[in-house]
Amino acid sequence: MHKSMKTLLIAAASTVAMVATTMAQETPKTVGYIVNYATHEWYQNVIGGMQDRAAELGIELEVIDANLDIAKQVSAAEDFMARNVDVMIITPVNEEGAVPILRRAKAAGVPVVLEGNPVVGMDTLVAICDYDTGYNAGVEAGKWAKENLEGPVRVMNVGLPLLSATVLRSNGFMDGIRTEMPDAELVHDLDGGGNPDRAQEVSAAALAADSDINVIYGINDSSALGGLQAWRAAGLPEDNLLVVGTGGEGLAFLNEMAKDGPLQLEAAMFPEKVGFTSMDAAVAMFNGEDLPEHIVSPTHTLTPETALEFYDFDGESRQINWERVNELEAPDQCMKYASDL
Amino acid sequence: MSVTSDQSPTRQARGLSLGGLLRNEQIFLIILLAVLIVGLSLAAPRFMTAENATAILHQSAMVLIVAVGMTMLLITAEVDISVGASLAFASCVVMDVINTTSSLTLGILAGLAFGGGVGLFNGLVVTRLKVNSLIATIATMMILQGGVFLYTREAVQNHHQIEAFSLIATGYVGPVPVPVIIAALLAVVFYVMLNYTLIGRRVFAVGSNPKAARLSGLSPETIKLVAFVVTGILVGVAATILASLLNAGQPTAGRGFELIVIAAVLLGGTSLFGGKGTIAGTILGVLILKIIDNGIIILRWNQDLQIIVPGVVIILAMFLDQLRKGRTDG
Amino acid sequence: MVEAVRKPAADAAGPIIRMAGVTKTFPGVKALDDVSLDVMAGEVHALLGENGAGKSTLIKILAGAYRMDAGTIELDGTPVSFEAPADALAAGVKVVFQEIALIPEFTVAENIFMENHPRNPAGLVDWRTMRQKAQALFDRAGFALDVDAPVKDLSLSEQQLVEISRALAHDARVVVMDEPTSSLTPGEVEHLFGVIGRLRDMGIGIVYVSHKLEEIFAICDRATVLRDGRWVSTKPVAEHDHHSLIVDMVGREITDLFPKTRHQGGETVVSVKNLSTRNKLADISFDVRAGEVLGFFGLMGAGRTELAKAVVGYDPISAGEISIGGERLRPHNTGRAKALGIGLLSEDRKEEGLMLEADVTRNMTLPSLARFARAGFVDAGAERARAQTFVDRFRIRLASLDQPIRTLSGGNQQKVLLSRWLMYGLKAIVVDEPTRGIDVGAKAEIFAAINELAAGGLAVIMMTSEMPELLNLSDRIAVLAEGRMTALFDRDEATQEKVLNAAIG
Amino acid sequence: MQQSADTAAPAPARKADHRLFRGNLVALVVSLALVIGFFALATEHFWSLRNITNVLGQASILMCLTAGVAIVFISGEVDISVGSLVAAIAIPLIVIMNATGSLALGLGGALALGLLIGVVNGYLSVYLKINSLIVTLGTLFIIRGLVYLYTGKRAIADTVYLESFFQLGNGRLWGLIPYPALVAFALVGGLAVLMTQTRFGRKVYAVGGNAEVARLAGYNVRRIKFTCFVISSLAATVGGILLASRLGSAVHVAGLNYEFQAVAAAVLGGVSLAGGIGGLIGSALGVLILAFVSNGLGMMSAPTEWQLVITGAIIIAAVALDSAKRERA
Repeated sequence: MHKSMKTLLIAAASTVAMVATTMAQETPKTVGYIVNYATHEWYQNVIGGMQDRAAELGIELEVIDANLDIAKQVSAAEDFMARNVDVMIITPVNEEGAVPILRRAKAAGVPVVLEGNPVVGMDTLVAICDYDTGYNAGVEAGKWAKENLEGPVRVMNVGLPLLSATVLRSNGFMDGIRTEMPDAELVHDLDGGGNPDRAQEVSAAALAADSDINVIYGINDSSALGGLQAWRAAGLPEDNLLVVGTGGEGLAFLNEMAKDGPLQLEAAMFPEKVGFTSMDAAVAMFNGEDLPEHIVSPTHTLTPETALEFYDFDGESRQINWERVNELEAPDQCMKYASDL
Repeated sequence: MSVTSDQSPTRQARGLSLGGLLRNEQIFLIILLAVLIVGLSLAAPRFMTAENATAILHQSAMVLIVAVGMTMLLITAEVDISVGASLAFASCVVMDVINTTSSLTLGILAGLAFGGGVGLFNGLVVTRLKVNSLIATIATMMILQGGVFLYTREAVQNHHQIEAFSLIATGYVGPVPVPVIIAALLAVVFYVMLNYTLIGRRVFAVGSNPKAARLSGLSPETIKLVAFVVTGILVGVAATILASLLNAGQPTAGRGFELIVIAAVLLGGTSLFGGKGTIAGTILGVLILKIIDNGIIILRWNQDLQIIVPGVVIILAMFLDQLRKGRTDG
Repeated sequence: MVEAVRKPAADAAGPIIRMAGVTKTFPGVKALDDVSLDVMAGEVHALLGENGAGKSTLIKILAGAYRMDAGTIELDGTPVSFEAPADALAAGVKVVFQEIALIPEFTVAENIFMENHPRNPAGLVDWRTMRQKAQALFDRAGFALDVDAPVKDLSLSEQQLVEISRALAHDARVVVMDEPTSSLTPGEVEHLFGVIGRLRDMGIGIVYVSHKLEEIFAICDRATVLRDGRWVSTKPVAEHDHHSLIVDMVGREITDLFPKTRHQGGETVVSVKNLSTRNKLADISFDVRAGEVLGFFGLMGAGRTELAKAVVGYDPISAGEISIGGERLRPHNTGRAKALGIGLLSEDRKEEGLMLEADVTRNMTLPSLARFARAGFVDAGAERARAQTFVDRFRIRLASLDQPIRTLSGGNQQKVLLSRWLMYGLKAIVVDEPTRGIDVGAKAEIFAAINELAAGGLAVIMMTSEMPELLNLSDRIAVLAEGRMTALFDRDEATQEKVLNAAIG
Repeated sequence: MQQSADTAAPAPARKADHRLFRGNLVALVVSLALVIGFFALATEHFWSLRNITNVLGQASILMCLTAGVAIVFISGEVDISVGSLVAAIAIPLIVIMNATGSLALGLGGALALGLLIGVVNGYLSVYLKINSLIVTLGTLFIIRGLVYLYTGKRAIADTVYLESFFQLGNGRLWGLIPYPALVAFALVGGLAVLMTQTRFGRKVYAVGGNAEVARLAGYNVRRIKFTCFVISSLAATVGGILLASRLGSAVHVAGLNYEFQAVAAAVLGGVSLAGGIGGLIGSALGVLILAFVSNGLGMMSAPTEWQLVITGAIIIAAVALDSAKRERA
C-alpha cells in the first residue's frame, strides 16, 4: 500500500506551498517521532504518512512509542536527544506533561514539532482544527437531520473529556448542529474512554436509561461505532438514527458506511495527511524557517458517497487518494482552540 | 462457613438464627443487592424498567462468563490476571478466522482454542515451572498485550458479514439477550459441576488442602491445570461475544477486565486462599458491581465514581467478612 | 543413660513466678481450669501431663502468647499482666518452644539478639558487639556454636541451644523448656542436662515440660501434674515414684492402653528394595506381610516421615523400587499408589490431612469419591450413609456429619482420617505418628483400630518416636538412623535399649 | 569478619543475610552487565555516557516505587496502590506550589498525602485485618478515581515555573548525573541501610520470615507491618514528586500500571512474595535491568509490543529459575 502511495506523494508534494521552499534547502538527517500510542490505527496512519514523506526526502525517521505512558514520553525525548536527532516530532500523551520536554529540547537546541495537541511553550503545532471538524460535521448532521429524521434532534455524545481536542470536537458538533436545528438537545454526554468496549458499555447503560435519541456523535470512530453497537445490542430500530463518526482513522468507518446503515456522516481527519504535513514542518523547522504557531491539516465531512472519492476501499484495505485530499483547503486559523475552553 | 454446604443438598443441622444469617455471605450480598435496587429505583425512576434490567444483564453477561471460571480457579487457590489481555487477543482471532474461512463454527472454535491455549500456558507455567500464579499471569498479560499487536496492527474488521455472527451479542430470544442466556447456562453448568460432580469436589479438595488431596491420590497440578484451561476457554466464549458486540476484533479491548472479574468473584465470597467459593456468590458479585456501574450512569453522576465505588465495595465486603470470621472464631 | 545432676533447690524467700487460678477456654473446649504453678529460683520444676492435659496452653499463657480468661500471675509477689510476649520477656520469662522459634535466614548471633540488637552510637545495628556478646555467652554456657552460621544450617539440638542462649542474653529468671528432648539424641540429651544444671546454678528457675518420666527423675526438683486441664498435684520429685506419677497423669492404670495382640503374617504385601531419596534416605529395603504391623523407630531427623512419604508415592525417589501386592509402584505418584492399595495417615493432620473448613463427610470420602459417582455426579445420599457407618463403627463423636471438621477434637479428627482410608479399602497403610496430639482415651481407641486393621489382613507400617507404642504394637521393629535402616528386630528380641542403640546409629 | 556496614569488605565465608550486599546479588549484577553489554554491541547509540545516565534518570521513579513495594513484600504483605498514589500526590504538590510559590510547602503537601495513603493502607490491612492485596487493589481504584474526580481528568499545570522544581527531575549534577537518579539512589541506599542495619529493618525481615516467631520475640508485628505500608507510600511519594517534576504538572493518568512494573521488578530482583526474603539493592537492580532492556529495545527501534513480550518472558524465566533453584536446595 505504501509503495503505490509513493507515486501519488510525488504529485501531491508540489501542491503544498511550504514543501516547495523546503525542497530547495537542506534536509535533516534524522527525525525522531514520539508517538503517544502507536497501537492505535490513527497513529499508524500518521506514521505511515510520515514514513513515506521521510523516504521521499531521504530522511531517516525513528519512532518511539510512549504507549500512553507520559513518563515514557519524557524518557523517549531524552533518548532522542542522546542520539542527536535533528528534529523531534511529538504527539503529547498529555498537554501539560510535555512542558518540561520542550524546555529541555530548547536547552539542547533540538527543534520540536508538535502533532495533535498544543503545549505551552511550543513553536509550532501540526493539527487539524478539532472544533471546526466537529462544527462542520454538526452542520452537515443538522442538514441531514432536517431531511431524514423525525422529531426533535436528541444527541448522545460518546465523548472523551480526557483530552481538550476531543472536548472541542464534541462542543463543535453541538454548536454546528444547532445552526441548523436550534432545538437540538444533548441528552447523553458520556465518557466513552475513546475505546470501543468502554464506549459500548457506557452507551448501553445510557440507552437503557433513555433510548429516546436519534443522533449518536462519537469523538472518534471507536466511540461512534461503540455507541452504534450498544444501540444494536439494545435491539433498537435503526431507521430513525444518524451516527456521526470522527477521524476516519481506519477501516471500520468505511466498512460501516458500505452497509449504508445509520453511519451517514464521517468527519474525516486524514491521518496520513497529518503525518505528511508534520514531516514537512520538521524540515522547515530544521531550516530555521518562521512557521505559524498552528499549521492546520485539513478535514472534511464524508458521506457514504463521497467517502470513496477520498479512499479506495476494497473491503480489506484502503488507499488514500492524494489528489483529492490535497484539493482540500485548510483554514489559517481554527474557530476555537483549547485555550478557549 | 463450611465449604459449599449452603448449596449442599443435605443441609440439615443449621439453625436459622440471626447469627447464622449473618454468617451466610449470600444473604448479606442479597441484602446489599436489594438495598441497591430499592435505593436506585427511588433515586432514578428510569432505573426500574425492563430495558434497563435487560441492559444490566447484558453488561453482566461477559463478566459473569469469565467470572464463573475465575471462581473455579480461585477455589483451587490460583488466579489469572491475563484474562483481559487474552479476551482482546482472542476476539481478534475469532474475527480473523471467520474472515478467512467464512465459517462461524471455525471462528468460535479458534477463539475457544486460543483462550484454552493461553490457559494451558498459564497452567503449565504455574504447575510445572512453579511460578506464583499472580506473577506468572501478570507476565502472560504483558506478553499477550504485546503479542496481539504483533498479530494485528489494527482492529480486525468484519469482512464476512455473516448475519448469525452479529446475533451472538445483539440477538434476543424472546425478551432475553443471547449473551445473557449463554452466561446463565454456563453459570448453571458450573454451579452443578462445582457442587454435585466429582470434578467439582476435587476442585474444592485441592484448594482446601493440596497436600491432603495429593495424599488421597489426586493430582493437584492436573486439577489446577484444568481450572486454568477451563477459565481460558471461557475467556474464548466471552471473546466471541465481544467480537460480535463490537463487530470487530479489538486489540485494545479488555483493559481492566481482569480486575472487574476478580473483584466480582471476591465480592461474591470466594477466598483468595482457595477452598471456598460459590457460583451464586459470584453471580451476586457481578450483578452488584454492574448495578453500581449502571446506577452511576443513570443518576448522571460523575463516571469517575465507577472506579471508586467498586474499590470501596470490595474493601467493605472483605471487612464485613473479617468481622463475621472474627465472631465465629471467638 | 542419664546422669543425675540433681541439686537441692536453692533457698529463696518466695517463688519468682506464681500462677494461680488460671483458666482458659477455647471454643468448645475448656483447656485450663483453675490451674496453679509456682517456680522458685534455682529449681527445675517439672510440668507433666498427657497430651491435651493443658501443658502447652499454660506455658503459652506464661509466654504471653495466649491471654488467660481468669487467674493471676505474680512476679516476686507483685501481680503482673502478660498481655503480649514482650511483657513476659520483660519480666524475665523465656519459653523455649518445642517448635523452634528462630528465623532460619538469620545468623546465630542475630537470632540471639533478635529482641534487642546492640546498636552503635549512630543507631545502627552493631554487628561486631553482637557477635562478641554472643561468643561471650557461649563461652560462659559452654556451647560450641558458630555465631556467624545461619540458623537454617544448624541441627535441631544446636537450634535449641540458640534458643537457650536467647534466654541467657535476656537475663531470663525463668526458662520454660517445652519437651526439649523430643528431638535430641541421648548424647545431646546429656549435654542439655548439663546446660540445665548450669542454668540452675545461676539461680534461674526452670520449668521442664515433658512426659518422659526418667528425665523427670534425673533432673527435676519438683513436679506439677496436670490432667484434662486441671491441676492434680505439686510435690517434690523425691516423693514420687513412676507409678505415682503415672497415676497422677492418667488418673487410672494404663495397662489396658496397649492391647498386646499378636498378628499372624500372611503374604508379602509391601516390598521395598534399595530405596533412596535425594535428600535423606539411603538404600532401604524391607517387606511387610498382610496382617502384620511393622514399626519404624527413629529419632527426630532419622527419616521416618520421609520414608513414609516416599513409600506412598508422595515424595520422589532417586533409586530403588517399591511393590505393592506384587506390582511396581510406577509411575511414582499417589494416584498409582492408591490404585495399588497403599495410603498414608500423615503425622501432620492440619497441614497434610484435613480440609479444615469442609465437613466431616467430605473429609472422610476424599479418596473414595469416585465410588459414589455415577456419570460424574456424586450421590450425596450414598456418600453420607457410608460415612455414617464409619462414624458408628469408630464411635466418632460429632453433632452432625455436616459439621466442619475443625470443630472436632484431635482424636475424632484422627478417626475420620483413618476412616478415610478404611472406606477406600487398602492393602497396606502407612501410619506416621498416629497418636500425636491425641488424648489418652482416644489413643487407646486408635491403637485398637490399628490392631483391628492388622487383624483384618491389612499390612501396617507404623512410624513412631514413642517407645512404648513401638514395643507394644509392632510385630517387627525396624530402626532408622540418619536415613538408613540400622536394625530389624522381631518383637520378642526387641528391647528399649537395643532399639535406642540402633537409633543412635 | 562480619563488617556488615562495609560493602567493600571481603565476603565472609558463610552467607549471612544482613549484609548490605549479598552473594545472590552477583547474579543480578552479571545479568545487568550482560544486558548492557548486549545492547552496547547490538545498537549504535546505546553505549554513550549520555544514554546510560539518561536511563538512570528514567529508572529513578520506578526505583523509588519498587523500594517501597519490596519492603512491604519483605514484611509479608502486598502493596499495589502505588501506581495511583503517584498521580495523587502530584496534585497537592502542584496546587500548593502554584498557590504559594514555595517548593517546600508543595513537597510537604505531597508527603502529607502520601503519608495519609500509607496510613489508610496500613490501617485497613494490619489493624482491620483485611487482606492487603484486596485493600491495595481497592485503594488503587479509589485513589485513581478520586484523582479523576478532583482534576476533572485534566492535568494541572505548574504555573510558577520554579527552577528548583524543574531541576529536581530534569537537571544534572555537573551536567552529568541526573538529579532524579541521585534522589532515587539516596532513597534506595537509605532504605537498604534501614532494612539491613537497623533494628527496625531486622524486625521487618523477622516478621516477614515468620510472624509468629517475631511475635514471640516480643515484636509488635502490627506496628512493624503498618510502618512498612507507610514507608512504601512515602517512597512512592518521592517517586511521584520526581515524576511530577519531569512532567511539570500533575497528570491524572501518570503512573498507570506502575504497580505491575514495580511488582515485576521486585520479584525479578529476588524479593519473595512469601515475605522475609530479598533486599532493596536486588530490587533496584531488577528495576535497572528492566529499564536498560526497555531503553535498549527502544534504541533498536523495537516496537512496544516486542518490549512487552520480552519483559513478560524475562519475568517468567527469572521466577521459574528462582523456584527451580529453591526446589533443588
